[in-house]
Amino acid sequence: MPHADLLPVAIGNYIGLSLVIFCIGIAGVLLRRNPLIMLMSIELMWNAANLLFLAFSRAWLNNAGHIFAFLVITVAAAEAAIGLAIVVIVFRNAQNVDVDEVALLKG
Amino acid sequence: MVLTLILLPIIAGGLLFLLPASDRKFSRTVGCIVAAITFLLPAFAPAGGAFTARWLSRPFTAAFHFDWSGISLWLVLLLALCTFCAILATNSRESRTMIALLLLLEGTMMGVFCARDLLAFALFWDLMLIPPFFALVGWGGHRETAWRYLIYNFSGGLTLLLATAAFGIIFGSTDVIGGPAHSLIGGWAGWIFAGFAFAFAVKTPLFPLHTWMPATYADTPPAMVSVVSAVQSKAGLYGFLVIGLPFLNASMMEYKWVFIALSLASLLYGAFAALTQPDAKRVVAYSSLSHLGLIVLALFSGSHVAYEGALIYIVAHGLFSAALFLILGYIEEREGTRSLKRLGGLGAWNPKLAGAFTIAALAALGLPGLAGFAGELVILAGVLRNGLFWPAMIALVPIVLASAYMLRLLQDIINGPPAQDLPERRDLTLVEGLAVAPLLLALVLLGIDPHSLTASIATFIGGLR
Amino acid sequence: MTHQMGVTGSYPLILAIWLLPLAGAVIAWAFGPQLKRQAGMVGSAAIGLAFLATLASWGAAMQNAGGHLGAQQPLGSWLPGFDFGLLLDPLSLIWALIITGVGFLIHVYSIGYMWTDKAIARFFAYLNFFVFAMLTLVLSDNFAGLLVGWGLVGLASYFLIGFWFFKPTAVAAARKAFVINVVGDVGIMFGIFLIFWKIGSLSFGDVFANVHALDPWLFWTCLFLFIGAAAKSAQLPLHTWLADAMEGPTPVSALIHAATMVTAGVYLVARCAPLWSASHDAQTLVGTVGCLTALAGAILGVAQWDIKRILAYSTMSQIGYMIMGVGVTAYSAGVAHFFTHAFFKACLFLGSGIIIHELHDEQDIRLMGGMQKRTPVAFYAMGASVLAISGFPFFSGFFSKDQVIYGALEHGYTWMWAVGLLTAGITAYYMFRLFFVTFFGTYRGELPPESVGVPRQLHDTQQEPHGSNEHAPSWLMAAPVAILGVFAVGAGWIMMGTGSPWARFFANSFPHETLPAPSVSELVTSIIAVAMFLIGALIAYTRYGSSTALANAPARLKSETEKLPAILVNLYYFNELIGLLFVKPAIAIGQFFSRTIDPHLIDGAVRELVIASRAVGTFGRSLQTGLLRGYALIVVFGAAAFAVYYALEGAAR
Amino acid sequence: MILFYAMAIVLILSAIFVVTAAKPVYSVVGLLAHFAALAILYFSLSAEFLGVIQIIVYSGAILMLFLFVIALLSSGVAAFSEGPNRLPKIAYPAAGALAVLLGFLVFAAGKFHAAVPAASKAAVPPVGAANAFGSVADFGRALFTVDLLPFEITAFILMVAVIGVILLAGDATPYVPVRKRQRIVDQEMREAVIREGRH
Amino acid sequence: MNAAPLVNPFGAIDWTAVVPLFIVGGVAVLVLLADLLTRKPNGSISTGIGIIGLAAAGIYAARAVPFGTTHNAFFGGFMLGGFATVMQEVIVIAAIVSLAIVRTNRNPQRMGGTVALLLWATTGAMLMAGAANLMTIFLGLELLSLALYCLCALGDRASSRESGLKYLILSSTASGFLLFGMALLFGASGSITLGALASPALAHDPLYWLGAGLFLIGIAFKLSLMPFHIWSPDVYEGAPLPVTAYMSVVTKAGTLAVLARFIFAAYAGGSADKLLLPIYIIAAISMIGGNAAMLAQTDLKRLLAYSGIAQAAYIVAALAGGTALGVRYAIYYLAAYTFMNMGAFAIAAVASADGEEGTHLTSYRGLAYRRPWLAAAMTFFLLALAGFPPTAGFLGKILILSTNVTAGYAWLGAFLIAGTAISLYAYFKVVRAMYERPAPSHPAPPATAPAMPLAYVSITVCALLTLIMTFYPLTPSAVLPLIK
Repeated sequence: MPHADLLPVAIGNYIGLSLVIFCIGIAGVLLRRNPLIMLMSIELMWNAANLLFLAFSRAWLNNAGHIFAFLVITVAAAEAAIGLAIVVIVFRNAQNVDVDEVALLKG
Repeated sequence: MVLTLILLPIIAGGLLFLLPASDRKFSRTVGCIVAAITFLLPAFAPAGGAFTARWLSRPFTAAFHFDWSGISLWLVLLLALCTFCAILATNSRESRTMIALLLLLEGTMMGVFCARDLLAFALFWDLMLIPPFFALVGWGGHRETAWRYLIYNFSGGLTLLLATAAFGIIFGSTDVIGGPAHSLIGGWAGWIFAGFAFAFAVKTPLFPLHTWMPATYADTPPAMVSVVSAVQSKAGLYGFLVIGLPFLNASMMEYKWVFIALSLASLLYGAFAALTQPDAKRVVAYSSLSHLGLIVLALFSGSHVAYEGALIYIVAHGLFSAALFLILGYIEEREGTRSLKRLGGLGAWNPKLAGAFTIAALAALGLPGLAGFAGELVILAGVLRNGLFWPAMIALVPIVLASAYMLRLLQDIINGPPAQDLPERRDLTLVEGLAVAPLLLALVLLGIDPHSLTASIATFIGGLR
Repeated sequence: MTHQMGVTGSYPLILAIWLLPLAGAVIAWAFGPQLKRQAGMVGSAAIGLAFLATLASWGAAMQNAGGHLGAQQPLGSWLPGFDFGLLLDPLSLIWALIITGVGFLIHVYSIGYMWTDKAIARFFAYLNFFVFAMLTLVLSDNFAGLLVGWGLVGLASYFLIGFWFFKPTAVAAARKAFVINVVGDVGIMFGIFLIFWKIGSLSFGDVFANVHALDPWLFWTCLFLFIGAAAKSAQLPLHTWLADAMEGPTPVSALIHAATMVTAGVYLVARCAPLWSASHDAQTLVGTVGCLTALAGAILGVAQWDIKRILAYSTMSQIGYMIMGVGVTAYSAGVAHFFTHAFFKACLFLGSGIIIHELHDEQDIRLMGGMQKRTPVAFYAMGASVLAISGFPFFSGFFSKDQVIYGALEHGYTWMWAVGLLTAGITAYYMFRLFFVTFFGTYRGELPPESVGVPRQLHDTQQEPHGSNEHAPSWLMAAPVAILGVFAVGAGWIMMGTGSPWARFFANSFPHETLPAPSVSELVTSIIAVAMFLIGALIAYTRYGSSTALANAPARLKSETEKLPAILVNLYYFNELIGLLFVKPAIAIGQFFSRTIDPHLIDGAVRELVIASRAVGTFGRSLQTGLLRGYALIVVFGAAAFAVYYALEGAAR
Repeated sequence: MILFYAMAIVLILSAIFVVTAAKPVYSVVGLLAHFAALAILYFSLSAEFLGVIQIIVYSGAILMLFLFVIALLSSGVAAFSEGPNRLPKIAYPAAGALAVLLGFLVFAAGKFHAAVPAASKAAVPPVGAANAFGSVADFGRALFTVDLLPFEITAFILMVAVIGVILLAGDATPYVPVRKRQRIVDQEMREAVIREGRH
Repeated sequence: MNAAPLVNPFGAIDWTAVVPLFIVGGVAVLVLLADLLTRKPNGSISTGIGIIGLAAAGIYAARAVPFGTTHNAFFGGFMLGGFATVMQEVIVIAAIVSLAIVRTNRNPQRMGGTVALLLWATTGAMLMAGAANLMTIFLGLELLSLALYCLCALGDRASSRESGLKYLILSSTASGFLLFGMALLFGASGSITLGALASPALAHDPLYWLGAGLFLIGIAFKLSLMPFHIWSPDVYEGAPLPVTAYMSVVTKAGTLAVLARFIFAAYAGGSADKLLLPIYIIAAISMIGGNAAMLAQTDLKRLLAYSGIAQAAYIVAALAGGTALGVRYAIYYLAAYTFMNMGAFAIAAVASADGEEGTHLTSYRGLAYRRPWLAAAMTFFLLALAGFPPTAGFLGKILILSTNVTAGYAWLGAFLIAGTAISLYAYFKVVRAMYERPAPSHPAPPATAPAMPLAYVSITVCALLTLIMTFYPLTPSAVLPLIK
């Protein structure tokens, strides 16, 4: 494996860790009905990817992963802003902040 | 010149939509003139004049290549004649729309019959489905039928498309119709053949792909169905003739027993089913299934004599089925029903109608001296001559049945005591008579002397080997 | 002998013979409304001219240049092997003479018979068309042309049987006749295919010169050709249409269903003599069928009451003789019987037509009686014809029938000889029965029909519909009957003796065989035949003609009607059998196809496809719950599937 | 190494907390912990700049945004509670799918050890140096040369965020409560189906 | 790579390659400024500027790079030449038509921002068209998506916001997969360029396979191939009509460009047939499922959403096998799809009554009698989508089929055939509705025809091009010289 000595632990650990976090994020999207928590779960997923980028970046000694992670953070910020704005306008007057209430479009 | 044949009807048909929907006379005049032009042009210049324009150079060569010489000539003439008669016979509330659709149908089908390129062939093949579809939707809203017609035939069109693409890839060019014969062999040939054959079998139709046909023929307005049954159904047979025989001969011979079996099934199935139909148009529809099965049998027999008979019968069937449907249209228009149980005794008051009907029905049942007989005789003689003893034997049964169901049709309508609850109507008008007269005349003439037909296919057959 | 047919070159007069009737038909059809009764003149004239042209062609037909017999006129070709042409040789000449000659007389008669019918022009158009078709049949020099004529006479017969198309019984009879005849056409067609397959040409000359190329299909060819002959000539088991065909006007029955068309089968077998001579099996088959038909028809004739039906079954029986004759290769005998039969049977029909006319369309002989006085012309002419058909010595039928019966013996078919003689007796019986019941005694038409055993309903439907009571000049009908009566008496004289004109006429037409002399001589045969005639006539006389019988005729007829065996009344149940074996199954199959297979099996399968696609659509729709988490779940499911694939595939490397 | 495992435990636990927390505010707190732990891991991977950014941008900006929205939505008349669960059974299939997903992902990843070829160890700059791998300078050079275009594009992305949020927030039309609206829609659909004649 | 020498960093950057992107992005700012400066907000000005800017960018893009030469900018991050330019043109044209069918009088005060967002989305899509490394792919995708979330949610109706929310959450989740996949690909290859993925060594790396799988999930989601299509019907229905039209083409075009590049890289690396098999399978599923799902739809936008699912799958089928001709025909079909689909949407925009987006099929009943030409044009476009001649859809299908045969993916061709057969029914459902006489009891919706000259122009142009492309196959090499 590349530069095993450069990493605190074997790269497989990073992959496993990020995979677990990634799946927890998916579980959040799947199971929670609060759109804010869904958005946060998505952040978890993206961050899991970021962690992986950085780990590989270190392993390959290629800072492209850093740049990538940086851009992901930027995009995540923009996405969170827009997402929260949409959540606000959808649920501003709603009784419950609950995505199950939002089902006009179907079929 | 050949483009005139295709574009003139299409443009004229399109322009007719600019007229007010209530117009009758002007659109009929225009329609007749256009159809007459498309008839006279090839009639007076049978050598044709090719038109070629490049289309694709990759992934295979394709061109807009059209010509009407050879076998095409007969189908072109048949089409123009049937269209002319159908337009002349059109006399409904919405004549303008019907005539426009008829012209569109003619133009698109001219494209099919004149195409020398498979891709152009496939293009017009799909296109010719649309006018009947609209005729079905627009007249009395036969939705289910319209769907069935479209779905079945379009499925065929799609496999045709796939097969054309494969053919083009394998062969390198689709500009082949009418060119030197070259039988495809190898693993792909079977699939390509399957694609073409499915399309042609649906269109013809061949058992068991025929179920769209009775309903379509019954529900389509008479003028339209006369062209559809007379000419459109020949597109599949024409395809077998000009595409199958020269280019997929190996596969055709490989699967010949499948198709012979299917054609015999069609022959018997159509004949038996026609025996019991209560609806006059359905009788003719099922009889078409039976008759066209005979042509398929001829095309798969491998016998050159049978091919000659097939061309005779293609034209003959076109003529008599067009005439039958037009006449049944007249009858339905007069009496308001097509039920054989209700109709009866029309002959007493409508001798001209009865006479025309009789000739057409007799041609359909293969009366010697009319064109249908010539086709049947030559086909079966050729089939047996190629050693297909049992197929020829079985194919004789439907001939007997044909006389039974055609006479049933004929007699139940024009003979017997006049139905009391139906109104007595006038006999055929001059225009109505003129609309069927050319068809009947052609039936008699071709029945007496089909030699010009066989001469033209003889050159085609000569090119096969 | 060589089998070259026709002297090479063209003989345009045949065209005149052939086309004159067609011209008459077209004129009568096209100008019918204008011509009205004059159509009858036009039609008769056309046939008369054709007859004259035929007579004028006698020499050409008899010419024999180097084995080429008769005159020929080529007509054109469809494609190689299908070449058309006309041929006038002795065989076709004799047919053409009968067709045009007897045809002419019947045409003239018809003018009177159809005098009051509105559609008289149409009638003559059809009649002329029939003559044209029949001439096509007999003049063609090839099988394809013969088949064309074969079909066209069937058509003409169909038209004429169904002439009164508003009568449902006539319509049904016409359809039946046509369909059964198509069965025959198809048989001939298949025979033609076999010939075309093996020989590659359809002209008589080519075929007869290469008979042995047909092996081993020779018998089959003959069989299929004979199916056509049997259908057209009402041989067992395809005979059922002939009696029904009596629904047509009486002259039609005379011309088509007695004199000419129904004998086309005889013509066909005679024409194909080289084929039959080469196939012993075919001889046996055809001889047997003819013989049985002769017997069966005669027996049915015994049990009929309708005057035309009696004659119809008689026709069937007589044609059975002819077929038997040509079948056992006694060609000239069979043809001879055709020749004489044409006269006496036409005469019988026309005579009965006079009676029917006189009685305003009554056809049941139980309601006749005493017609001797009312229709003397019919009485004498029919009397002569009855004697002729029964084989009274030196009347025409005597000669020809004896020739046929003796011919069977001569060719080794002793049982046919016996049956033929028996049938001759039965013939005498039923013909005299007809004769006595019709002409003798007192008129029973005023009696209530039930009193003579006529069921009421049956009686009403069997009338010929004529318009008014206006009558044509009586000679129009009487003269042809009288002429035919004369021929019925004398036509047989040309067949007398071994070197007769008849024998010389056909000297070159048929294959010759030298046969061992049979154990029973011709003279003995004749004597037995005359004896049979006497027995039959005597029985008929005691039952119907004697004064005791005539005294209480109505009661006798009634009791006899009731005592008739059911098998005869029901015509051996042939109609029922055909219905059971063919018609009902065909209709059942047709209904099964169009009501079960089409909508449920094929369309059902397609509909299942449509339903399946819709179900896919609806399933997709049901997944679209609108709930975000549900959507996410589906995406994750997809992702999981992807992950499985890629993990396994990736790990496998 | 201990650091990694410790942080891994923190990360997983905090992630589970984020997902399972009863209230979104708790989730935010969990997420904060998650991001902090991540930042620590980033440092250990010699990505100092990213670690800092993670704290500043994520924890500082994005999570604050979440908190604002939580405050906004739960203030006023609207109760911050959840309605009826319309997919009550989703947990089982979701768990199944997740298990499959995770299981196979880990399964494949587990094969990774032997698969990747060893890269050269040469030219590894010392960690912590000004120009070292993961340093701001290293990062910046790459950002303005090789990855300049992505960097430029982020400008558009941020602009989209700004303009989009302004436009969205400016939309004052109220959202019709779902259930009431649903009835109307259902009614319309029914009528439409009747008019269509059921096809 | 970390020690890349700093020699003339801007030399390999080549700004000319991205000028079209920046024109579009810049014009968006211009639109905002113009919107700010005009006293009374007027949507026409915004759309006008937007269209002009897009046209300029389109023309520049066509002229900038000679066709056929591969132009590598930003250190392999952005590629021009090849199909990228054509994809950009398609995107620009779709954006222009989308702007042309915006109902400018509906929400004048928000029009400037909306147009700007649409232009930025276009920038993102154009970036995707040329993106050659994972980073640009991701950014292009996110720029496009973020703008679209806003655009969707900006509709007048409640359902618009819902669609925005659904789109955002699902798409972000999918982006998570994409991102994770990219991380794994990066981990496997040590590089973020797609070119590095072409290494044959990678074919044996499970990490590469896993990364490719997750990456393709993201791609499939954006292409809305089944079962990752689940978002698109709802979003298409909820979004404002012009945005739906825009999404239906631009998202697919951009994503297809990425997919094409990925496929080429994969085929260069070997074992791509197995690597991409799932994509082909879900393309096949989409051909059947998408078309079948159309049968059950009663809303035109939903119907066209499903249609788009199937159509995208056709294009994927063209790419199968990674042949050069395949890409050519994928582009041909994409262009054809653009014209027919945009034409259909333009008609929907024109036909819908004022104030209400009448996209339910019932509102099309009897259209042929109210607006015959419009109905005829709609029929034409639907026929084209169904692959009827004489339309580009017909020729496109032929070309795809022949590609499938050549590339050894005839089974995809068979699915295409089956799917098309099903689709016919659905398309003709609309046609039939238009040609049915409206029931007298159900009065026709008021035929208000707001002045939308640009929309009519679009319809005409789309129809003409759809027709002409049948007879004169517009391949890039045939068209681009015309612009120069």
